[in-house]
Amino acid sequence: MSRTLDDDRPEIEARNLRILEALIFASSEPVDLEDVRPFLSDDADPDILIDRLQAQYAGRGIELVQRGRRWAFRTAEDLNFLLRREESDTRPLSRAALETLAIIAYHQPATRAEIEEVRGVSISKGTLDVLMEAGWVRMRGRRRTPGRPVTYGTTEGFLDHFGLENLSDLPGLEELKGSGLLSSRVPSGFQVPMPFDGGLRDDEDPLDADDQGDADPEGEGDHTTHS
Amino acid sequence: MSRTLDDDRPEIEARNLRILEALIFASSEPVDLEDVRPFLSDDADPDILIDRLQAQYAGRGIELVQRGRRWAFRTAEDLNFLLRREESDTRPLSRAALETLAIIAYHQPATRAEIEEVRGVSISKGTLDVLMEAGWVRMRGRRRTPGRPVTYGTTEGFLDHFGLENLSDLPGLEELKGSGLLSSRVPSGFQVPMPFDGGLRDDEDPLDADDQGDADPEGEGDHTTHS
Amino acid sequence: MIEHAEVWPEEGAERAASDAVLRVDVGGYEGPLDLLLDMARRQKVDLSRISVLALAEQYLAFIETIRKHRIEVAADYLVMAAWLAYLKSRLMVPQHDDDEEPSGEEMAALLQFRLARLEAMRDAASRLMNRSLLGRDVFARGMPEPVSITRHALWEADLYQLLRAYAAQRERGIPAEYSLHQRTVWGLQEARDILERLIGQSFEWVSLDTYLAAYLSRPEERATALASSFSASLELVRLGQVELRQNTAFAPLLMRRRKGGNDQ
Repeated sequence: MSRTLDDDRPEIEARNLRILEALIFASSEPVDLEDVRPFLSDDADPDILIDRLQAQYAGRGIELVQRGRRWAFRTAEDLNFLLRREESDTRPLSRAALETLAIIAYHQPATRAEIEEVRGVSISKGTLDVLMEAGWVRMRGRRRTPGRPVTYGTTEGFLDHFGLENLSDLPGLEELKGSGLLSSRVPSGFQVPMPFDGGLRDDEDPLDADDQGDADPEGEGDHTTHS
Repeated sequence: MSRTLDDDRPEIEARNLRILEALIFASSEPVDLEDVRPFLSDDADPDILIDRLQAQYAGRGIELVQRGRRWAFRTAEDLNFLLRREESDTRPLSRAALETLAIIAYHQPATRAEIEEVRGVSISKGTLDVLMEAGWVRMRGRRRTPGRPVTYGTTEGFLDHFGLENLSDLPGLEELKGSGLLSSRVPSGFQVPMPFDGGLRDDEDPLDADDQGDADPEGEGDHTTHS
Repeated sequence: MIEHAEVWPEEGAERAASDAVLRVDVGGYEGPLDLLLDMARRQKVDLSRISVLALAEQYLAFIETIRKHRIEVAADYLVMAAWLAYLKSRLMVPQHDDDEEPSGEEMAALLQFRLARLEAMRDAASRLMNRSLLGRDVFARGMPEPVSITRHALWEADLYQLLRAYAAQRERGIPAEYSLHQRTVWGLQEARDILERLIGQSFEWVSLDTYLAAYLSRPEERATALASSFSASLELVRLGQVELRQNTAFAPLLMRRRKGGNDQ
């Protein structure tokens, strides 16, 4: 009995690999291995399979890449000079949006006030809306401080767009941590927070199901952040 | 000089293959090899390359397939089931279907004309289809009368769904009156039939193996059940 | 860490003034921190080694120039100017150990930190944009194969609904038997005929109830008989054929034929 099982093993694994490959290949979005598991044989280990599949594609024109907890096929980075399309259908981001995105990425979870503190100017709700609409930024929760401000973080779509396996791949993250520039306020003798995209932190509350985010100060009559 | 060229050859071919692979992968429609040529090395033969690429993908979860003179990646045919998901949602049965089912349950074996006589209105083929699809109604046979209409009856699935051990559990006239479902003032001749769930009756012929059921009157020009 | 006495205070102020002539307002900057960062970069040294005092003086001079040109400056630029003026004074006045306020050096370090952090985030943003971006440098599958979802309906119905549907249909099929239920209504004409017949030629006062006794005993006729014959009696009074009399309220209504009134 166990003999037959052993004999079948390579065949079963080959089939699992084909299924994994087909499911990830069929989708243009990164695929969660949890969604693949029901299609694999019961004893299959998706993590081992994905490693094997990634090795099979190493060096090819398309590669299997990790994006957060998901996996996707993407054209190889070194072929970008061939494929590069300048007429991208997305409008270029404004400087304000780009900086806001960077601050959220490196400082997350970050409230609007914290973003404004780094930039030294107030940000309009529209800037955050652009980033959320692009699918790169999400509301994570609410900080457990007076006013319960919304905390922002990045999404898996952000990782996908910028070709990052996870947040620790953010360019220059190590140096920034070393220089203390990711700490929120205090210039010296501080702890260095890591960008954090896990579950809610101790000082974050979950959002309500119908949470509309921070009230837009521009929408409110007499409460303006700058003149 | 020519030596160096030969040495480079496998490398150049590998590169051409990577480019071809990436271009076909990223394209939003099947790729014409003529359009690929400018991206390949000058001496490359796209036909040879595409053969080689196809061979590399043979037996994988995705395959390189030809569509006319163009090429595309597709999920391997035997894995197409991965791309089909079945989802079910519960819906209440329409009144027409419920009434038709009730008549079939009590009056089986019943032809469509008999059902319509009780209902007082014609029933659409769709209603019977829904009941058959739900697994509650089946075609039993054909009545040995002119036109040889199909006779309908209920299934085991019907008993199962409605919590009946057998058809004789359906309440009779007195029970219907007793539960207030029938008014007590029904005329004396009023009968509730005893449902029949045995094999074929004397006046029923078996169905042919490929019996398609009654012709749909709506599909036929001048044959309508009511004016 | 901060060299107050360092080089180019005057030179910096001069340069800021000339810049102001060129670009007379702050419109190109995203706030005072952005302006300060731009000025700091012109010192062409590492941000951690810039002269904060020089920077403060440069900023103050710049804002002053702008205001001389009577150009509106947003409030936050002025807030920054006030803070920098305070910083400048703290940097130039020797510190007492017992001073509760933050020292000039601490304030300068804070400003340096904020400038360095803003620059770091700008740098991070451009490094992000220089990565191989999806849809620009790196591509997803161009022809994704969608998952087709087949939906089945799971029909819901219970036995009670089934039986109710059956009973309702069967009842609908029962031929209805109609028996016409006749309502008794006295028409006014009818009441008048009856009344005239009952009164006849009697000149005695007789109550209406007495005349109608035979009819009033039948409950289904009582109301209509009373109402119609009363109305009819009024009509007869109007025609001068009958006289009506009631002694007190709710007393029996008496009537008799009017003498000489019958012109028939």
